Amino acid sequence: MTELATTPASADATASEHSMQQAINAALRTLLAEDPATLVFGEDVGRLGGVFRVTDGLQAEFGDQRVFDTPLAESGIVGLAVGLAMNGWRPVPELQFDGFAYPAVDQIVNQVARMHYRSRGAAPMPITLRLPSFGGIQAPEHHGESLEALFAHVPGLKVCSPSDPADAYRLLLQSVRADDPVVYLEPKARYWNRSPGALTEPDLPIGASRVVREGRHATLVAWGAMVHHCLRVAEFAAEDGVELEVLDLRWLKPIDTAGLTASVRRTGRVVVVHEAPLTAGLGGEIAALVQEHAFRDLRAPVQRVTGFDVPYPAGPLEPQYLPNADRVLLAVQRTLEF
Amino acid sequence: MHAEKTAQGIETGAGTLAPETLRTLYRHMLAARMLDGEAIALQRQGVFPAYVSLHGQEAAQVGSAAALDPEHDFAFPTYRELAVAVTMGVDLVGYLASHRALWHGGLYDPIASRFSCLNAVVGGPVPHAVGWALGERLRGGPGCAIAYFGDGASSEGDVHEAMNFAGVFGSPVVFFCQNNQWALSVPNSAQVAGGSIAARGAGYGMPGVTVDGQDVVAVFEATRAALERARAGGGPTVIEALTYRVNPHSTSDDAGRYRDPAEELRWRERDPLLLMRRALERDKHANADFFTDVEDRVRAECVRVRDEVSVLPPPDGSDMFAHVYREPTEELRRQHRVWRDEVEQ
Amino acid sequence: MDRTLLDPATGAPLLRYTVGGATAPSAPTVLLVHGFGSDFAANWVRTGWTTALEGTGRRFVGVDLPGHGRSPKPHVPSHYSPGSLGDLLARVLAESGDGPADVVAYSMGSRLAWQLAVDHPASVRRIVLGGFGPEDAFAGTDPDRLGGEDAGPFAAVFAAAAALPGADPTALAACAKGQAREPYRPVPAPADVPVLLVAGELDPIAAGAEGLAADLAGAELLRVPRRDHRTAVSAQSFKRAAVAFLDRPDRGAGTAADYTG
Amino acid sequence: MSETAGPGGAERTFALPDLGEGLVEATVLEWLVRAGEHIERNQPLVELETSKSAVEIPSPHSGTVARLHAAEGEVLAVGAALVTFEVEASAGIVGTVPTEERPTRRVRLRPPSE
Repeated sequence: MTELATTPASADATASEHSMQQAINAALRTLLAEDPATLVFGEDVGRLGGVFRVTDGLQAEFGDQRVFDTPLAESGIVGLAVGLAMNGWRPVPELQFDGFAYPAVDQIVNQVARMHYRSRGAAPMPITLRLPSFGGIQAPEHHGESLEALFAHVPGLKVCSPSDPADAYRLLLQSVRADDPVVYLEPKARYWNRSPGALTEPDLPIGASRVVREGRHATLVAWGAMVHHCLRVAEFAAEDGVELEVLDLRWLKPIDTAGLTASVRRTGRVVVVHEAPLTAGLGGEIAALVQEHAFRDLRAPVQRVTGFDVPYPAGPLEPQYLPNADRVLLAVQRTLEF
Repeated sequence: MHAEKTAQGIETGAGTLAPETLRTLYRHMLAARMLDGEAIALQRQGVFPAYVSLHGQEAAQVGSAAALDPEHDFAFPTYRELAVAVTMGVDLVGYLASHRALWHGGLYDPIASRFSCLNAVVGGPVPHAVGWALGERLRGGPGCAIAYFGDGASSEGDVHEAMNFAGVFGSPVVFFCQNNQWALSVPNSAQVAGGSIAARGAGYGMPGVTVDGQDVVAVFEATRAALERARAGGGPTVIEALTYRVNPHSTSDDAGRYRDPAEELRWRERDPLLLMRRALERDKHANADFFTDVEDRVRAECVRVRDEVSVLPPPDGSDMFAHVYREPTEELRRQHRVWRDEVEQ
Repeated sequence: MDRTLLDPATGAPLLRYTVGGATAPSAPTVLLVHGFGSDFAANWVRTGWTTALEGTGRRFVGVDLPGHGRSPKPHVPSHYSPGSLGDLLARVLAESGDGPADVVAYSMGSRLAWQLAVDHPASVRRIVLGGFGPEDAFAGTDPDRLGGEDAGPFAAVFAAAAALPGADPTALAACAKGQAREPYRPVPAPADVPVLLVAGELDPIAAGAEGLAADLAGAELLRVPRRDHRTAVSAQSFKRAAVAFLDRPDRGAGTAADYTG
Repeated sequence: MSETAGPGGAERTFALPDLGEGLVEATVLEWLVRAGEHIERNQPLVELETSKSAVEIPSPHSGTVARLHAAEGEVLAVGAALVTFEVEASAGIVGTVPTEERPTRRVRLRPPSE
């Protein structure tokens, strides 16, 4: 039978509006096109185009040697990436869901993060592990988790999470082109939202945060889907005459201490907002960095608004687990009243 | 009580290998045996904090490694593959530096040596071999990968995932299991369901070969056949070499707590070096002069390696920071400065 | 499923064909015969015919005629005579199905379907002849000078077919010669085989189809508006007319049904 | 295929594919669907005439036909827009697409006195 060739679904990098799903797809297309050593693989990423369709059309365009399905085994997928990297390839594996990264933690922590160190630099590990992450889509158990603190704690890894389509494009280009392993956390809840902004080359160094809304009364620090949430909260605050700055951290390792400090100098108050549970979450790390580097600029203790120390709950309870607008506003009020 | 698994055959066969090759295999086995002895001594002298002996497994390691194409193939060891390192010409001072605890992965270049870093996560490197082999095939290169693991590691999920991946992808890889009968203190009977690791190949769509791991020629032939098959596009093979860990698991282990010394004695009867020496003499491939000469040369080399590894300087503390990233983070640079200011003397 | 018809004497492949569509044992079979210079995929798959036939619960058998598509390409004109190609088609039907089959054919394929129905009436139930008329397509053509200038009206058809990727111009020339040696004759007509003629309104190759339909007992004719010899193939009205024609019960079908219970 | 903004779902525009054989253009013979019609993937979409043959193009999507970009008889270059579909937004295999509702609030802030 003759199969009709169709042009794969893709985002046109020059178009003015994209979803994050399209932007990441476009970034992978750019990366596959620019470097023949780049390989995209994982469960269902080939014919299906990934469970979130992020790899849609890539196999049709680049062939099943460069974009391929693997058996269902996360540790094997990451182990495969290590061997491919040792043979000169630039692997971009996808683990289907955050909760299924746990079976691969041994390979990620014991092998990916350490092979460069163990080999004294002889074996580079230019692996970018794409991980659909966080909650907000009422998914089943293990399909919504926040692993940033776990991975940020591991020497040898770098960790980032984009908050909007254009930045997702830039961050992925930067992650894959880097010669170190990067865990790239894709906020599932933001896959489908479109926003304007051409897809352009990275303009900030690895580790740089960015101020996505300026304000003078307090800084909200967030990443991933929480950035959009904090922008909404900032609109509420503005109705009350409170001007909140929103800092999109982008990189969770390394953390942009200079960017944090600069924002605290402007506002004197910090509220960290993350989905992950409170205890030993990155909010604690950020609070520590702020008090170490900007103690005298602080007008109030750093506040943390996070998920609770419970497993991510099932769908109907998710809105009560994730930081809502009122909890962030209350934390802001505490800093204003201190 | 477990049933001890012993490979059949009393003497090693000479097969079709040239006498010169047979003598080389013997020399590698002897070098590994003598260096192993030196390493055990170094541990007792306080130079190595610990050491894992490969005594008894020389034929399995040398026979498999000698079958590799040194230009194109790549080996993924665990931590007991000294004889593989000897055969592949790895810098042995750099290799033993790992056991001197100077650097976990050793101080040799794993990429240039085509012998990956020592790895203490047993089973962990096995998927690396599959990835390397897949990468080689994608590139159209001629190389094959060989993954070393033991009967204990065969229980690890990674080994099963790796075999399944290799079966699915048809990757040019040899899964080389040294079944030395004991996973630390646990015998095969309590470790390997079904009793055969080679038999697992069938479930992953690849041939499984059991070979007498004390017979260096048999191991060489089996590995060469698997590599030829892989190189020709025939996909992976699992080889189970039946051998024996004559010594305890490590210099910190007490095998007397879990196994009968008589078993060790029985296996010493099947010492791979003894078998090979007898075969060389039987077939008149080597005379007394050869054995005297090769022992002298190997001993001199072992002494050189022993002496050099003993006096290697400890690594600079800066090295802790040097290799974490290719592009170090600002925070790590800061911590490096803290180390310089507050720790370095 | 791709199959190969072999020469029973030598075991050499004669032509390749595809069996597809509905898999139910009761599914009626349609033999698809393509035109000169085309093949099964171009004539029937890419034009939507196989999908349409499968959608009506039919099984199809699509041949690549010798000299075309995936089939062997002999350079000897005698291999391409309508009689011998008709015999091959009968053998394909015998090998791939049980009982008489319907035939949908186009252009030169229609000429062969006619021959098949005349020579092997037991193999054929109903035939649909597309892009076909009683005029000799090779009239005025010198088959020995196909590549040259002033070779006649068929030369342009030949040139277009020979230029397609994968075409073997020598085999196609042999095919044209083999066909031209036995010009089409409306007599004898297939006995007891209902015929539907379909042609584009703008198809000169099907000139005279009206007269042919009038002369044939029980024949029907559809002219597809605004289509020519090339574009009529994919027309929906062609497909609909063919399916409706093939859907009609056999004369005597009731009796057959009575026999089989 | 390209995607553009669309309320409740995505619009996908299907461009004239390269039908092989070095095709650079094709003529629309007949549309087999109409705007507003819901069609299934692989349902016949359009008949095209190329320099070599007539072909029937099956639909690459299930969805509603939003717009046909060429009239019958019109000649289109490969890559030119052929038809735009409205396809339902896909959430992948699990989870929902979060609604873009404005969040609610109860807490009111008191600005700092400066």
